[in-house]
Amino acid sequence: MTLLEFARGPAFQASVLILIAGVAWRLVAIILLRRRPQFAEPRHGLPARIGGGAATILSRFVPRRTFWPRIAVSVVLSATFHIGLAIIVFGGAPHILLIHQLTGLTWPSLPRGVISLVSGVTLACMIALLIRRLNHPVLRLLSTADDYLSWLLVFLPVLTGILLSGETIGGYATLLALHIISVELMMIWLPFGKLMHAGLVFAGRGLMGMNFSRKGAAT
Amino acid sequence: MQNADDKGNANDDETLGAMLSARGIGRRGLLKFAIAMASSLALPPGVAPLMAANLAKAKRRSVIWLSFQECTGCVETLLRSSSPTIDQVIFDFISLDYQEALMAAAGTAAEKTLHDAIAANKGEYLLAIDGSIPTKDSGVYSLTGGRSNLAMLKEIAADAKAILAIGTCAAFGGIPKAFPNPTGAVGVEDLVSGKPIVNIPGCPPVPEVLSGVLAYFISFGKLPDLDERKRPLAYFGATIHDQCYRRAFYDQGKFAHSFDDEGARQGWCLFELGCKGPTTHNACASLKWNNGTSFPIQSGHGCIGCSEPDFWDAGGFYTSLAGGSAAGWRNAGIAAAVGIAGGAATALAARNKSRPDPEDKP
Amino acid sequence: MKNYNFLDDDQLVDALLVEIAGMLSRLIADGEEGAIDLLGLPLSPSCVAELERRLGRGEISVGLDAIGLSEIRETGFPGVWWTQHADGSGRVIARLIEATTIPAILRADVEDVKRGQKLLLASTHVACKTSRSAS
Amino acid sequence: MNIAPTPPAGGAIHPSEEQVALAMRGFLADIGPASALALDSCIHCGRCAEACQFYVQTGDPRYTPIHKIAPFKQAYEREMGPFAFVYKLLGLTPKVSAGELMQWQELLYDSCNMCGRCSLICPMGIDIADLVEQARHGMYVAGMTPPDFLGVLAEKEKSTGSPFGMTTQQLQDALHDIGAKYDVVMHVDEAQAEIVPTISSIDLKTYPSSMAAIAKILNHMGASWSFRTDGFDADNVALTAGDRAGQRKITLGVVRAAVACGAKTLVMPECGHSFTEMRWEAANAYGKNLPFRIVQITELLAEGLANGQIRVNKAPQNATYHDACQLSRRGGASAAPRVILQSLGVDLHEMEDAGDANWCCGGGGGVALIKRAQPLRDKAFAIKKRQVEATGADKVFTSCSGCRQTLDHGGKATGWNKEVASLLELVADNLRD
Repeated sequence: MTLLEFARGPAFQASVLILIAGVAWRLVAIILLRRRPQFAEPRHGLPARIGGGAATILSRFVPRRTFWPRIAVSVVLSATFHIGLAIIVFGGAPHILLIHQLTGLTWPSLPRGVISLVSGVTLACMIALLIRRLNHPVLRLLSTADDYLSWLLVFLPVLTGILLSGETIGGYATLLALHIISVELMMIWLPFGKLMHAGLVFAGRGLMGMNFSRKGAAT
Repeated sequence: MQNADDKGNANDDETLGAMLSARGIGRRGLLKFAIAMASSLALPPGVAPLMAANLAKAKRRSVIWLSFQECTGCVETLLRSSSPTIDQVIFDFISLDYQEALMAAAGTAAEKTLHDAIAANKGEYLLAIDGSIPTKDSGVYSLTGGRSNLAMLKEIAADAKAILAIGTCAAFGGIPKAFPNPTGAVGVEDLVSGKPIVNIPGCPPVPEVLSGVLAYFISFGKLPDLDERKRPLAYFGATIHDQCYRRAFYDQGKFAHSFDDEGARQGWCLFELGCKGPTTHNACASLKWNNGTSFPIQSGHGCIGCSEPDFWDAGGFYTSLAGGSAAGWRNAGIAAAVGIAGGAATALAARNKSRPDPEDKP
Repeated sequence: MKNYNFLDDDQLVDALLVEIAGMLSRLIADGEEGAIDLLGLPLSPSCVAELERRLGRGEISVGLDAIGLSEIRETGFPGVWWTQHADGSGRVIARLIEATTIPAILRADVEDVKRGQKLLLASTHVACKTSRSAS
Repeated sequence: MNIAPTPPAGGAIHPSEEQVALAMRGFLADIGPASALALDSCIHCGRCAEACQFYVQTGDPRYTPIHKIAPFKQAYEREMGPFAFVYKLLGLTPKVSAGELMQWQELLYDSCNMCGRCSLICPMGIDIADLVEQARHGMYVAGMTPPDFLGVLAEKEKSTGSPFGMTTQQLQDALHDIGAKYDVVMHVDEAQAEIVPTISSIDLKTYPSSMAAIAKILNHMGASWSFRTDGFDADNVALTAGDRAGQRKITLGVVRAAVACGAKTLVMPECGHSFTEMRWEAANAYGKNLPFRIVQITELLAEGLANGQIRVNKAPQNATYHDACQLSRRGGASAAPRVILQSLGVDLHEMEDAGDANWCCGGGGGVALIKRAQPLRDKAFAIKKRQVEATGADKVFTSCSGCRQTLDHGGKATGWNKEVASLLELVADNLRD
């Protein structure tokens, strides 16, 4: 079995299963914690609260104007990096192909030049974010091993993806295998660390939006 | 090839230069051959005169060709070149002393030829092999004259100057080795050690590669530079993808999505249709087939990666390289159930730690 | 090799012409001959045609018939030769640009000359019909 | 759950192992899906620091809001997280130490107004202010509240029903004295009343005029109303201290008193936290829906102005309005004060970030009751001062006595001459008959 076969076969299957089990575990372990009933008369009805939750999911993508001057660097870097990742994952031809083969869904891909450019920008943003994390006093205080591991596990797929598309070092098969394995490592870690925020962000914002809408508070 | 055989061993002491002159091929022809071979082997053009001079001084080289667990496709391919091509000149340089499919002799006469050739050229002959070698049950699945391929290889390889493993079966085991590999087939390099081996994989291999390797070996007395899989770098150094004339479409993200869509008609990249070009090392895209006429991608089909180890088991021919095999709904369901059960157990344990009542009661 | 798609024909041809000029300067300085194997380069047919056009034709054009036909001709630039070899089936097996005062393949080889001389002498002493058997 | 009967209000002493264990249990006591989700989704982006007045003013990274709950989060990750048992097994989540608890006392109390500005900036939607409140509960049960007013007041409130230990008789007397002094008819402990206003001890002690103002307005409206001395305490210092039992006791006292007189509307005074507590937690403490509604005084005023029950003269003046975090951002009552100011013809010069994104005065969340926190509080106050000055207004209105007091004190400390006034009193002073 070659490295590529391993990456595409057992490793892929194992990482998908770990991802599914881990995500289910984490979500259920949170959802089933003790809840207390709320008896206070809400300011708004349920439809408005659901609307508030949905609105918060969207509105928190862009911070309030008053916060911008102090967090612009953080917002621009992380937004660029996240949008870049989304473009690469959902716009790159090989990725669409994989999704197509797994789910039957497909859509047009972006030109390779665009993906290459976006990959470069994404990589640069990630490096800048790491440097920031290593230097900013607040981030240094907050950062844990999870932060650095998660960074690495996202960085590696981007890096190997760039090397793969340029075929700069090593053969296509080796780079492809490394790229796939790096993604699989990320999938395996996702349920256990901060990468889980990819899903929790929507739950967290939605729940806050609903709770705050209940109180009529600012979201 | 028959020519080479017809001539027998009469001219064995003669140099190749003299022999060719006698046949009306002068030194200009030899130099031209050397130029073509240097080009094919990706050697600098300046090497050609030296190569021609070496060839002129060289003696014909005895070649013993053994066919093991194979389909004769490799031999067919080498014979199918239209005459007279430059590649066939190479057969004037060798003395093909044993080749079961081509030789007139049969039975004990053939056996005798083989033993005579081995005895006469001990340590100097080239051993060419096509087909894989069954190893299961002492190699009983392929026999010649009652002897297993395994035993023959061991014996004949011992006195060879170098070994040419021709075709994917001889090089890597090929289709016989594909799952479930009932005969325990393997390639030559899995059984022979301590001898120079050159693999010329392909199902079938590109004929020009064999010509180039032979010309190099006869000119310089050694094998050309090889990659980590013992393949001549000059022919296997780049992937099909790297040399493909459709590469520009890949770079632009223009892909055929099916064999009859607009992209396919426009000749766009076949990556999505399962082309294995990016992972396949071979010279098809540059040398092409049938005297440079075409190659699979040019005729609209993706590369199937036939020159790579285990190509038969490396996913479907029409499965894109980007694809992976999903875990299946059943396994996914089990994983989700495990996760839900574990998560629920954790949550229930955690509930005991939170306050059951809003009041801080003892 | 990887990025050839990003160069257009003009850029490639210019690059080759600069390389040829470099070979000529070495030829002038110390008599060093040079050659470019065009088949070894990933050039499109249109690019080859453009290169051929830019080089032009010079004073000499020679046909060679040995294991197929070959054409050796000087380009519009003295010392730069366009050499194209085909095999018996007409397929091009080598295409070179050579920087040399005269391509080596045009010179008669000593061994060939020796053989020719024998044949020549033979042809003076015997009848025409028997002289042909030597070939 | 065994809670220390009377936690030492001091807490300056190094906490014992038993206290640490109590804190751990206290931290976990209220964690439900929402808190777990919040704790699980933090990505350590550090943006909350940039919303916090204490970090912005000092640049000290320890004042990063999410860092202030570190021991609380650690307790969760060690004991309750989805994979807590694995981390515990691998020794990746150590116990919270006594020393850490000591260190975090300052972070959880002195340097957090629970103003919720960080909750507004968090890209993950984490309500950090709410987590701080839960973390304070753990500190309280371990007897780790600051050795200061906050702890002392909370204790007194729990045992007597008022932070200042006021008896029913004393309160009745005080209310009647105020009625006499300001010439207002006072309704106290009447058997039936539709509207029941609650009382903030700050008002009682520092701004008695505001009690007169509310009486005057309710009389003007012709309402059936009454103070109830058997359940009046709107402060709920217990809430800010983290005392769940005390918080519940105070809250239920107010609810039962209102139920007893058949109230339809319970009015919360000019106070921030008390509104949050009563509006959203009283029903939960009561265990079912309340038979009356709860409004903050500005909401009642805006409502009365709108339906004509309250009629006012114009009082043109040049002023700005300071939002109480708990009423505007956290309480959803940003609009009412502005309606009132408009009705009175006040020329309102809004501060930068007014409304939802306002900055705390610096005293919220009980910080005003911690003496040693004053230097820090003053730094937060500097923002407010700068913002008020930038508006060019002569006067600052607010509808929270806590804010009013902090602004008064801050103004005095820094020789600031801006007048800080109550919105309630403004209305009371300009009623038109």
